[in-house]
Amino acid sequence: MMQITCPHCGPRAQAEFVYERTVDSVVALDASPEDAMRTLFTRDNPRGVDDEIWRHTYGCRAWMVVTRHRVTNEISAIRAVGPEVLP
Amino acid sequence: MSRYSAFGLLRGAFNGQKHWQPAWRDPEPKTHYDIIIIGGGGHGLATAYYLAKVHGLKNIAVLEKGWIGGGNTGRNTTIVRSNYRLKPLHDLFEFGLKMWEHLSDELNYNVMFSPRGAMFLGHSDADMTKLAERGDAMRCDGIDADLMTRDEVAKLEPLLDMSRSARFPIEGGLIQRRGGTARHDAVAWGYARGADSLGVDIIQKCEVTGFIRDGDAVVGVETTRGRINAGRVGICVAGNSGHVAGLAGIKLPVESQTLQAMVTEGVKPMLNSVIMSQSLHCYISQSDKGGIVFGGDPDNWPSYAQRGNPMVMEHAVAQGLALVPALSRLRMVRTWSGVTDMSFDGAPIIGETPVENLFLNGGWCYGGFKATPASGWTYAHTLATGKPHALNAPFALDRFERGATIDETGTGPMPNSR
Amino acid sequence: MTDVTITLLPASPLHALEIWSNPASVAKRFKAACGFALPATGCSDGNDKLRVIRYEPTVWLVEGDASALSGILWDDGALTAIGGGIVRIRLSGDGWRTLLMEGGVFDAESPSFAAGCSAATIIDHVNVRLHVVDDDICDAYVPLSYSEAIIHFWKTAALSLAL
Amino acid sequence: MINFSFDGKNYTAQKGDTLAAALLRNGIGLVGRSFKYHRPRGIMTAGVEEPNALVTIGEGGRTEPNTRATDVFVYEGLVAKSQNRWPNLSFDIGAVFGLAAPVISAGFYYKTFFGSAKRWMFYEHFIRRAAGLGNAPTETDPDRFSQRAAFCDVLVVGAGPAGLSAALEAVEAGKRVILVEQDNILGSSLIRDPQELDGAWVEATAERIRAAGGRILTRTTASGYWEHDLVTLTQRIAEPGQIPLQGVAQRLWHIRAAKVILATGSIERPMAFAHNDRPGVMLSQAVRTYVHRFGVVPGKRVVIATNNDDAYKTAHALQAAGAEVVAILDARPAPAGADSGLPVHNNAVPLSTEGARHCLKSVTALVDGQAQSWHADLLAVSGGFTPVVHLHMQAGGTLDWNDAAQAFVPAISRQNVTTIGGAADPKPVFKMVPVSKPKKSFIDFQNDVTLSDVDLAWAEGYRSVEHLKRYTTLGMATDQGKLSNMAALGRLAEKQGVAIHEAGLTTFRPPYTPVTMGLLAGAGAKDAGAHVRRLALYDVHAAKNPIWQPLGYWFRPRAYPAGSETLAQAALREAKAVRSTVGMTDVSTLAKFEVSGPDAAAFLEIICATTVNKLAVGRGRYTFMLREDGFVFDDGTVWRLEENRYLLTSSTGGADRMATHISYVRQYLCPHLRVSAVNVQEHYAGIAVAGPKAKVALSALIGEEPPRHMSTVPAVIAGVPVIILAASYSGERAFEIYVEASHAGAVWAACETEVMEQDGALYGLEAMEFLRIEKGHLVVGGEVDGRMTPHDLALDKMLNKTGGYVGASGLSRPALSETGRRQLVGLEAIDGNNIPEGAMLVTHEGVSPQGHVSAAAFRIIEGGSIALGQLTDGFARHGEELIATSPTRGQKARVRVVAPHFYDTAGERYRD
Repeated sequence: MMQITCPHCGPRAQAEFVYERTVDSVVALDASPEDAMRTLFTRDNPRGVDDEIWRHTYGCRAWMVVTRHRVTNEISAIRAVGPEVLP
Repeated sequence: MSRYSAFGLLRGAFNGQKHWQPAWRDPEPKTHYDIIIIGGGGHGLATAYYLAKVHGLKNIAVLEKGWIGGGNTGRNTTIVRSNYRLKPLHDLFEFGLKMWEHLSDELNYNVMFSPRGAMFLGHSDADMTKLAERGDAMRCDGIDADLMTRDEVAKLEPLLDMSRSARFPIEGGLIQRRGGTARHDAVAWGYARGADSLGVDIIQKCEVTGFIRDGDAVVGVETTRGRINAGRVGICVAGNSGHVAGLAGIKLPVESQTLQAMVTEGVKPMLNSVIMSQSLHCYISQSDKGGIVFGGDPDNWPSYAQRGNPMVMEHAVAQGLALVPALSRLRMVRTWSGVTDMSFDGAPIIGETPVENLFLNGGWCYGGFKATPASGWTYAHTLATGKPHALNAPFALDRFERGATIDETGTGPMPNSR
Repeated sequence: MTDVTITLLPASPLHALEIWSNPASVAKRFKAACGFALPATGCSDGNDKLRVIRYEPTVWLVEGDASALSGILWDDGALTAIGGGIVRIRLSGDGWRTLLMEGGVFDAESPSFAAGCSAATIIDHVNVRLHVVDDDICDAYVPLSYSEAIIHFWKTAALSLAL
Repeated sequence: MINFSFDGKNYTAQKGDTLAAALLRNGIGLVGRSFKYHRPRGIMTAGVEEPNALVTIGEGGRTEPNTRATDVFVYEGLVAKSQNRWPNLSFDIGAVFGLAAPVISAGFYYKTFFGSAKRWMFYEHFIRRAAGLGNAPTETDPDRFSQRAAFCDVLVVGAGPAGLSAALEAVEAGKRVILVEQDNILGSSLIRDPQELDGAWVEATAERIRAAGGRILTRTTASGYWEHDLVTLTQRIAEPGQIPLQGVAQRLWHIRAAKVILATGSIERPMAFAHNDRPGVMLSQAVRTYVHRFGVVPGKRVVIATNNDDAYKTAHALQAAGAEVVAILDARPAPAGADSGLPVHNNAVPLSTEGARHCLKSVTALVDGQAQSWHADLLAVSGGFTPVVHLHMQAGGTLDWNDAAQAFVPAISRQNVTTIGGAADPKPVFKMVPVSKPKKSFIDFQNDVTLSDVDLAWAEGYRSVEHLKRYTTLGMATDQGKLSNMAALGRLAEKQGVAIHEAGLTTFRPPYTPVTMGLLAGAGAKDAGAHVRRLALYDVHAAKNPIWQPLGYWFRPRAYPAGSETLAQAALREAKAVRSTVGMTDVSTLAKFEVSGPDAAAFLEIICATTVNKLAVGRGRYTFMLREDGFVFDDGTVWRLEENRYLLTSSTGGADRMATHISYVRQYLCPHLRVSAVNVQEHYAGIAVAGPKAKVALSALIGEEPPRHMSTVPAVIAGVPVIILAASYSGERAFEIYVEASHAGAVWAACETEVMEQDGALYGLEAMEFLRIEKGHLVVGGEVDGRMTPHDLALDKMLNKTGGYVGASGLSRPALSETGRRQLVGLEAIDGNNIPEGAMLVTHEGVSPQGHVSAAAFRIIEGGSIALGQLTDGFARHGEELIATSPTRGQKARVRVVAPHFYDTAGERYRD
């Protein structure tokens, strides 16, 4: 079980988080049908670092992008996404 | 190849079993093969075996980056069954199940296929209707499936918690009596020995690092043991499908995730069948050595780590104990994890790729072991003829962009919702 | 040393205050209307009449009389009643931190998780929002449908905390 | 004095004894039988590495099979039984397998038992019975298992001198420290060798650690090292089989540490020689432990075999305890051990042991190339030391080869972990190569793997260490290869002609020692980790004794039988009430989202595939949602409550999925929208009132004209504010009343009074199913099975023509509009049979199905079996006759394909 540093809550157990998908598989609302399906149905799926979308579902419910190595599980960066936030 | 038999073992009693030969050779790679299969797991070795046996091809190599059978073939829960709801799936797996029934004799290698019954438990009337629907779909296509009453379930597995107050009370089950388990390592070894005896070169410690292209076509592979030319190349690397296809510039509809399983210390026989559940996500059986083999959900996030996660394991065990409380004082002695290539409809991909002469067999998610013979058979057909067998035609790679997905669970493209 | 008492608090009006734009301006208007600032994530502020606990980056849990808030939101946020679905459970006694470690994953034993702190986490499969009221009082906000289960879990765990 | 029993006989133990110590104290040397050949086995070690002395402890639901006698502390009344023997331990029929050993060498299963699968199952039956060691309990475990989290700056594993010192240093530097020790007392090697440090030092150090706020957990094993420095600990609160004082038998700790220090020491290695498995052959340090810790001298005439200095301490300990050391076989050339004052033979290695009646009688060794024998009742062996690097490796660390110690030691750490003490720096030993005959030279004692098995595997090509393990089962026993790994690697290296570290290495995965399943399950063992979700109105329903039905994690009333009614009778009565007067039901579990803000409509037009923005305030409409791939995944209703405030409902089963979807779209895809989408599923309880008299009942309840169909108004019932939605799932004029859940009881009671006033009834899910099927309404999980497009479900006319919703792109894929798709149809029985739900639709017997029955019911008033189904190209097949067949239930019905609406197709019942 990894430890993920939520941009809002600090380091928390992975049990509080849910993986959604990789950043490269986000289907933009205005994507053309071809682009949308290519994005939805293909992945880099690297044996290395990828940008993933996780949600702190059982914590602050915020979404974030986690840059993680798929073999070592090293997390090199995490950034918040979503609307503007009061500090 | 020296034939395996009881007589051979008896003879060995007098010579210290010294007459046995290596089960497969350790050849140097040649410079050219007609067909190269990347991946020396059960599927790859079975493919090589059927290419040689059925299609009469002689110049075949299996390239394995580690040691054969070391991937998901050696990291599963050994369950064999064909009880799927959707026709393309149950037809493919049933074809395989029929092959399992004679595989030990076919290979002269005891794969210990034990058709002790694969049973789904139902925990409500709604579950039982869903199980009946699955069973009816199978029966109409000529595959065995029987609904079981509560009493029949209790008789088959007396240690199940049959109380009405159970969190997931058992209302009955659906059994495929011809389903069961097999000795996973033996499947790889048996196919390897069979393929080797037909002239297939099994080359271990040979990792493919790139593809050699001539225009749009693949004409060979770069490996850690040098360049090898090939007429056709078949990828068959399970959890590494995305990685190897990526070497050819292909992005796949798969995401690699970890699936872990575990086994307890051995105890005298306590479970008689393979127990699965319509509402829970665990599967339980007892190995011949007495260990209770346990599997659960995949980890639900991408990973190539071959390492499990305690929370997923603990959840699977909780589910298992809710079904079989007597497991409580047994001890988990070993865990293992496989990297599964979770496809975006939960079904495998067997067929051509956009690159000429390059073929793919992957996307088996966490259900590939049982398909080993059928996968090998259909993939061999595809590689030998360049066209899919009728059984694997529905499992083409382009089905996702076309919209012809085979979605057994109806959960859509996200593997983590499966 | 590991005593903890588990009591149900009476139902109270609870609202979700969500701010989607101009958070700094809303915060200014909030302070002017309520007399205290909108708290940072993981913190609470307020008084007996109105307490605001922040569990999410853009959402505050408003406990008590929220009538002062509707006028300050303009088109920057909304107030939604959520109290019917939440049960408030008070954990009192110095054993509450130990109790929260049972079946949990959050460091409730950390000295920095002190009075005025809040956290949302998962305990025994139930999503729970915690608010430290005092050194020996922590309130938990749990979903109504799971409240029975978590109370049972806590009462059982409380029997053997000292081991 | 503590009383315990072994195989039905009563014995006494001293306080602090392990079962192994107590058995030795009582002169019992034969404790168990091996897995494959059923060879008699004794006690070989004093720790968790014990391969032989496995017993079943406890009774009833507390029975723990395969418990190491070296890892259970005797308590009053402990019941132990030997296992894997019949009829008894000293005479075991299973020992015939030993006679067959020349035939049943490694891998023999793979080479025989051919023929049909059934034939293998026949053999397998006997193989399974012979295997498996102890018997599992058959009763439910009466005890609880706790799971607890903890956080620390430093976690120290192992409370020997190195671990204690490290813990003290950290805690005095102000760190949060947890020190764990698998033994029940601290000191580790100092318990075995108390002369090496002042005994009081251990206690004093522990006291200082505690005083500074450190936490010390004894009887606690660090069993798993996971990602990001998460370590799982298993703590025995009660001993195996013991009744726990406060109901909790064990505790699983999830420790997140900033830093982990491993002071896990090393495990002594046995040596490979013929009959090295005989009771009376024991590891040297174990002998010393029994002498010093327990005051038990396991032999009177002792031979010691060693390749290092450590075993000399054992010799001195034995002498001091009054035993005779008849020979020290030191593999090293002279002058090793020359000044010890003991009968040392250099260049001496054991060849074999001889015994009688399960006891050791003599030891034969090769001394300077000459065989020589000694009478002895104990052979203490020290083949070197294997550092316990399991956790280091589980954490992803690498190993280096330490040639002096002939052992692997930790090298690079991938996580925040360091190894100290004996585990990092094992004692030097002399390299030995087995010289005895390989056949009875055991290396994996429990699984009966000998050197000759390794040789055979090698000859047959199983040469990678992983193949070797799997082919021979080496290291797969309950001791997880703690004693066997190095011996096997050594033999493999010898065969390959390479150094050991070039031969390969197996990876260590959790757990370090086996972990009780009940402990892994924790509280989840009772409910599968899936709590039942309780309705706000649970007490109201429970008082009426309904039949409950699971729906997701919820349980909802399925029917409220009156008197002796069956489910079917009750449901039909309830459904008839709805059709003829009025019924009411609890719909609280539906997913509900309150969506507010200037961009609320725009947001909803992304979530929903239908139009929303034309909805007037106070109006609502049916809607459905698509997945990104274009398939329908949920449906519900959307209501405009105020100018900028909407209520969206969707299915119960899809509630969590929809909540995530809405959050993803809002937070990730549309962070710029001015909208708040709040999950109010539990905030509102919902009560549906349906039937021709519903309007009358509602008028009475709210004191005004109820809203017309698909309109909404706020109202007050029983003094409680509510929202009334005039929506119908049943096909009748109907209302859904949403009320803050904490006040739902009063509203329910008022509604019930009014409904009963109109001769109405409560209805449950079963009647609701009848009603909606007859009306042709969809259910998520039934008709909406995740594989159907809007067109397949005849919803395509409602699609938002301007697009922009999630899933619009997916719909454009060619296969979604090809012929041959499954399409929604109605079915009616034409032969008087009931249509079986879930049945397959076939044109005639023996052909592959073209569809299935997704839901079956009856015409509620007129009778007659009707159903909804999916049928290939079904829209064009109305009027066709098919068979709905269920072979698994032996049921079938002839059916006619019709439109999927059986009731009030014009919607007249909704009009006032």
